[in-house]
Amino acid sequence: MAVAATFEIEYLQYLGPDGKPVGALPEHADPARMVELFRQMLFVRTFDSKAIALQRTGKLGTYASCLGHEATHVGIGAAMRPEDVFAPSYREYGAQFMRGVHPREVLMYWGGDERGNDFEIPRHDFPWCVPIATQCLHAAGAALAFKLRGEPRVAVTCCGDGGSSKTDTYAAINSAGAYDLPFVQCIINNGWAISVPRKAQTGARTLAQKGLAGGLYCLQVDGNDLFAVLEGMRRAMERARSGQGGSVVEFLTYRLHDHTTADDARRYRDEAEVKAAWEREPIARLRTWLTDNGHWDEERERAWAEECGRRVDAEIDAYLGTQVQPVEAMFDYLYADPPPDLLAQRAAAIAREQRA
Amino acid sequence: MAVAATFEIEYLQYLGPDGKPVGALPEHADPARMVELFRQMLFVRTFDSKAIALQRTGKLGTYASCLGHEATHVGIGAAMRPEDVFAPSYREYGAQFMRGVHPREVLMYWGGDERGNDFEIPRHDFPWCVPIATQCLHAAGAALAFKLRGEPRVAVTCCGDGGSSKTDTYAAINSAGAYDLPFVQCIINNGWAISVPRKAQTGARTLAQKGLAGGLYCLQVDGNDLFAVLEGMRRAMERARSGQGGSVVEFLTYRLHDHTTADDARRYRDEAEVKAAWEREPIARLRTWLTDNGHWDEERERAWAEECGRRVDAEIDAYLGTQVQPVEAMFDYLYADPPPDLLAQRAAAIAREQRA
Amino acid sequence: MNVAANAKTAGAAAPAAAAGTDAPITLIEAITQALAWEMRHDDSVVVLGEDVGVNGGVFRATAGLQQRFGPGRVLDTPLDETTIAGLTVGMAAMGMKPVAEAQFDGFMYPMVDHIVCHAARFRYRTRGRLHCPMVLRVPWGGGIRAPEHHSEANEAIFTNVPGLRVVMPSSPARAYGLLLAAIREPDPVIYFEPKRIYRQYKERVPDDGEALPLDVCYVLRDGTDITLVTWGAQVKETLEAADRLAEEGIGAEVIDVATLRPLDFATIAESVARTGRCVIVHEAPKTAGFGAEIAARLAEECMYDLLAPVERVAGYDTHIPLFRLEMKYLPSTARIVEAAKRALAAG
Amino acid sequence: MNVAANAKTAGAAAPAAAAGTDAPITLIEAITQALAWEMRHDDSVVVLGEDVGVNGGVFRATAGLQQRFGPGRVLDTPLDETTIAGLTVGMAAMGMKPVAEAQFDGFMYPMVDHIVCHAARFRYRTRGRLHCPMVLRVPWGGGIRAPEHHSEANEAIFTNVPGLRVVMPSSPARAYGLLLAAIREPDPVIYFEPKRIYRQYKERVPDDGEALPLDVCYVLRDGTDITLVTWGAQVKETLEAADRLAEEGIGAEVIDVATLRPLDFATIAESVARTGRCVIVHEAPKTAGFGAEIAARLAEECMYDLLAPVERVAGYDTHIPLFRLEMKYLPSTARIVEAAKRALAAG
Ligand SMILES: Cc1ncc(C[n+]2csc(CCOP(=O)(O)OP(=O)(O)O)c2C)c(N)n1
Ligand SMILES: Cc1ncc(C[n+]2csc(CCOP(=O)(O)OP(=O)(O)O)c2C)c(N)n1
Ligand SMILES: [Mg+2]
Ligand SMILES: [Mg+2]
Repeated sequence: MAVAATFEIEYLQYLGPDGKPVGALPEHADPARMVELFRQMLFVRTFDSKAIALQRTGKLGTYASCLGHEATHVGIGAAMRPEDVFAPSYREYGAQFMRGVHPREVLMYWGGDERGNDFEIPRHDFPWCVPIATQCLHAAGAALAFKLRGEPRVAVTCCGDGGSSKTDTYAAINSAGAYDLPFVQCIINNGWAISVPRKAQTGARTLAQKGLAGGLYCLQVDGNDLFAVLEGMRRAMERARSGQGGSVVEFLTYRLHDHTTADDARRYRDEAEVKAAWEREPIARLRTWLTDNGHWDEERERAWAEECGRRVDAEIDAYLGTQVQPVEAMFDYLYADPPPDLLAQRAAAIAREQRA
Repeated sequence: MAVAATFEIEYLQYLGPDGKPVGALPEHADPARMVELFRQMLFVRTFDSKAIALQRTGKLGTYASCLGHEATHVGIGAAMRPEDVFAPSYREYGAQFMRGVHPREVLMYWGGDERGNDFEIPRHDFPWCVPIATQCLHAAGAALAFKLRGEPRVAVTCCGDGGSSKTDTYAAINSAGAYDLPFVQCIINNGWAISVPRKAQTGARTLAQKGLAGGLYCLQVDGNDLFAVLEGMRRAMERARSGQGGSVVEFLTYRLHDHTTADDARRYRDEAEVKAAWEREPIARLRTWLTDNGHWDEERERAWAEECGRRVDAEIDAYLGTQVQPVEAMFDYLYADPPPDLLAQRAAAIAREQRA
Repeated sequence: MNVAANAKTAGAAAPAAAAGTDAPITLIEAITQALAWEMRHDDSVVVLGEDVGVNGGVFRATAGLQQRFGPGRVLDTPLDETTIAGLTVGMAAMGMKPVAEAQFDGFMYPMVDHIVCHAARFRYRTRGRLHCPMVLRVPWGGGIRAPEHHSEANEAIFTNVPGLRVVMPSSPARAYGLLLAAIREPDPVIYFEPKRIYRQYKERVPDDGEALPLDVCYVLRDGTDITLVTWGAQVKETLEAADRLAEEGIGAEVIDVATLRPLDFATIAESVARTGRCVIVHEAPKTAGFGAEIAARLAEECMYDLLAPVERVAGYDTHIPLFRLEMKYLPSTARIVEAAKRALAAG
Repeated sequence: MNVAANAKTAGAAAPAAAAGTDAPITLIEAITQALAWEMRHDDSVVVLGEDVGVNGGVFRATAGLQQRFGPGRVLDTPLDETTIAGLTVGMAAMGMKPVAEAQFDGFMYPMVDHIVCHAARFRYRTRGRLHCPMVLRVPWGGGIRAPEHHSEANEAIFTNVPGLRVVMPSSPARAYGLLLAAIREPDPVIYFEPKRIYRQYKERVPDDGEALPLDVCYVLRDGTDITLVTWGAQVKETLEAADRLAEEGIGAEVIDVATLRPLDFATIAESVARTGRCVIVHEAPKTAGFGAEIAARLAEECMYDLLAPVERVAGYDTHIPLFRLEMKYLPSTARIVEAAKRALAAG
């Protein structure tokens, strides 16, 4: 039998669900850094639960929780440099906070205010992207721009297990391979795309193998194990930065919350599955390892939890304190050079406001 | 190192470019059938050269030649049953003739007349499809219909190496895997997509591996070796018919002609490459094998060539003899139940014709 | 994925009509009722889309249908709108009657290619050999405080496309009757659902399988002073405007276009011939919105009837903003009344 | 694929202008000339599309550009229009000025999603933080005896979309000046190229880098009896109609809209105020084509000036047929003359 091609996709896991190493930890694992990132994960979880509470009390619109994704999101953000570009979907707050996005910006966006997308930092990252996986192609385009201009920057993008079915994801992967781009496609497989389970999305055994269709480097990692996330991202980023081309990294995690606050997962999802997933969740896991190794304790956790609460509350206050944009805001950012008819509509809208 | 998944893609070749077997022939190889299909390949080539000549003399519009693809096209058609459905792109005349499409219908289509798509046989096949690879998804939809209705039919579709980059191809592959459909995606890799060479389309080592993104069975075959084409299609069709799901088969062949008669490949393609490709072309190869084994000779070839000429000429005459459709034809097939405004436009157009 | 091997069996095994209660229902319930009726009576009808299965659709339009008709009649799709559109075209060409759902208006753009290039052309291209009896259901329009891309009035993308029918009901009864008609129609239909009024009010909609004609405008209120023409969710504000005008003794005729393509212009023309004044109201941006076509027909065919310039009250020529500002974008009752008064004052 | 590591170097290494001959050129040569000018003067301009590289585009619009500016400035793409659109948006957001090509009008539908959802919204969505300075060039329209999907007049898909500019030149000089303007424009521009008149005639187009304004209609011929408004390839038939009318002593003013969005309605209104009669001519299907917007504006803003009903001479409301019949689909000079005479006879 003649063979045209063979492929092997590696799976990375360092810390088991019980927080015990399953083998040697990656070379680069540095306890101080792990503590810092663990604190970040706790911060994200605090933010998330407060955002959900805000929505429940009518002070926020529909909100997409990131509960359970903290290791994946924070690990992705941690792997990037400021000058790289991030093209998120709509839940990767952990990664965005690492890049400088303010929690109040997240709240403004879900609070129905475009100014949430006007990140103070980083100015060049892509905004949240609602049309699933379209951002993946924008990231590929950004990577192409970096390559053409000879800039040592990497474009990183995320989509979900559902998003891996989207044709845009394939297009991004394929063009990254065709042009050999500094591009990292993260596929965050949290088991569900609203009500559709992972297995209904595709016949592919792994989502990592989507990358084979474009000839990219493919890797599957335990997305609830921060060590694995960091190592997977390190490999992908190094490949990209050193001109070895693009990667697809699949992160196995779980959506512990409803899809968004507008969803009720009990309609389609077994509670037992959710319960089992809590046994694998990333924060307890890392806490166990840190504690077992003397890098963390209850006291520090209590103090940091309080600090997180204070910081998030301050961000919430900032959000709640923003004034609604004036009516002309919907005209002012459409064109650099607005046409006269639009200016006339703008004037009429302002006049109408003043009359009202 | 933990491994998430491994894949191996087989390559099939039975007859070398010199017409000598490279090993054992497939079990099912039947000389009488090979002769019949060889005659079909010769017929297709006769048709093709006469169609090009027609275009050159202004009696046909732009025409897409199938020169060099005869083994792939005829082999695909030979593998199908009448009740299966074929969704071609725009060059697979060999497959279509096997299914009953009349050469005059091909000519009418490229001659600017929609009636070319009104195949007398087979009534249910998809028409030619100009927007690249969109037909692949229609075939997947047809396969889904077959599965839902419990019909033992297979949907077969073709796209080119260029078409394998198209997001629709990925969508077809992915949905075939997700629903486990009786679906065969043929990727006819003829080296070029107009001026863009295969290697510029994707970083993937093979095009067959596009199927891994959907979890399909993947196979690469020598598309200039009729034995390999038949064996590859047999496997894919049997899998589909027996409920084992979809396949992607990549056929390695070569576009010996310009992309279409509107193209001039000398602008972008090395003549040496074309010359080398002629050494691998499918007809001489099969002729050598048939002749070496006493199934074919010059006398039979001469007689059949004459017969092909006669038959194609008759089809050309039929094509040239068709009247242009009346002006109302552009209104009559738009809706089953045309709205009054459209009927008014129709009447006006007829009146205008009568005045002119 | 677990789709039934034989849809016929699955259909036949489904329980009989749960209907017949005759209680008033909302627009979205009328859609569910129409889908269920037609699925019961035509085995070739299949529903597909994202989350339409066990979840019953994010708006609950397909609630209970998979439970009732089985996974071979109600299919969740992979998350890709190109896929949904392309599969739908292929299924329809093979004689099924797929009813596909775009989860939201803002996600239908990847479907444009298959709809315009294929659904709208199969009959034309093959001289009637194949055709494409499909429906695409699209929750449409703004005003529900949803995230970005969940609030778009993008019907103008399709109104210039030959071979399509474009429908938009604005009441429970019309939703039911027009959806039945759309599914039975042998050519492709884009069926926009004004999501803002999905649950606005209830009315009794007999589950009798009676379709409504797909090519007429509905006169919702008679009037002799001015004609207000609208469709979709703006029917609400337009009727309110008519109420306000009535308070001032002005009789406004209100027309719900309902089917945009093909347009029943005769009904509009007949009204304007009587009133001499016309305000067109729509949610989409004004410029080159479908209101332009109606105004153009008036300019061509009713010029001598017009006593005043035609008015269009529409979305501004900018994107509908996120929800903090969206109600300032949508045409308000006050804007319609203003325009009507301008028209009444003119000429 | 072999793209240069550094586009700046590739650009700088390119030979200086090959222009300056001042010989008359065709519309498509003017496009090449504009691309070359802007690539010479702005390193961030990059051309991408199918077959735009060594092949110079199937229409030769990019002929010689890759040879001149290198593969880092002129990129062949994989065969996927979604890819082209999405990459273009991403590159533009990162500060490049990509000029993408859709090989034919009929292949641009998969680009609609990225254009409508992203290109047209980056500025709006991010309050100006990011924007999308891209151009999409689209060989447009029928009449070249091409295969299916190579002959479509689909501009109406974009004319209702806020945030876009939609341009269509109809002469070599306007092609040059408007393409330069489009590339320099900080917001996305859809640049339709009427392929039927790519090589219709030549005129001198100084290669001086002078852009034309992106928001004006051009009065191609003065006249006081009737206003003929058109764009794209139909400018040819419309001017011919004006000639025929002139033979009968009728002075037809001919306006080339040139930029459809934003529309310079003032120029049209001013003309109609003088002539009182207007015929709108376009190749796209009549119903809900962009002509409707112009007629609607006339009905709203010029009613008192109109002496006759507005006329639209357009493609029929069916698909443009394959080439044996296509010339019977396209509006002919005779049909324009007829409509003009109807308008002149009325009122
Ligand atoms: C193009 C498009 N189609 C549909 C939707 C509606 N939608 C929002 S999120 C979602 C599921 C996404 O699932 P997945 O990609 O797995 O990401 P997750 O939400 O699980 O992180 C869907 C269908 C959308 N936003 N965009
Ligand atoms: C969507 C779309 N984009 C572009 C084209 C123009 N086009 C026609 S054939 C072709 C190349 C196709 O190459 P390939 O898929 O390899 O098939 P081949 O012609 O070599 O058989 C292109 C770009 C098209 N027909 N459809
Ligand atoms: Mg998910
Ligand atoms: Mg090819």
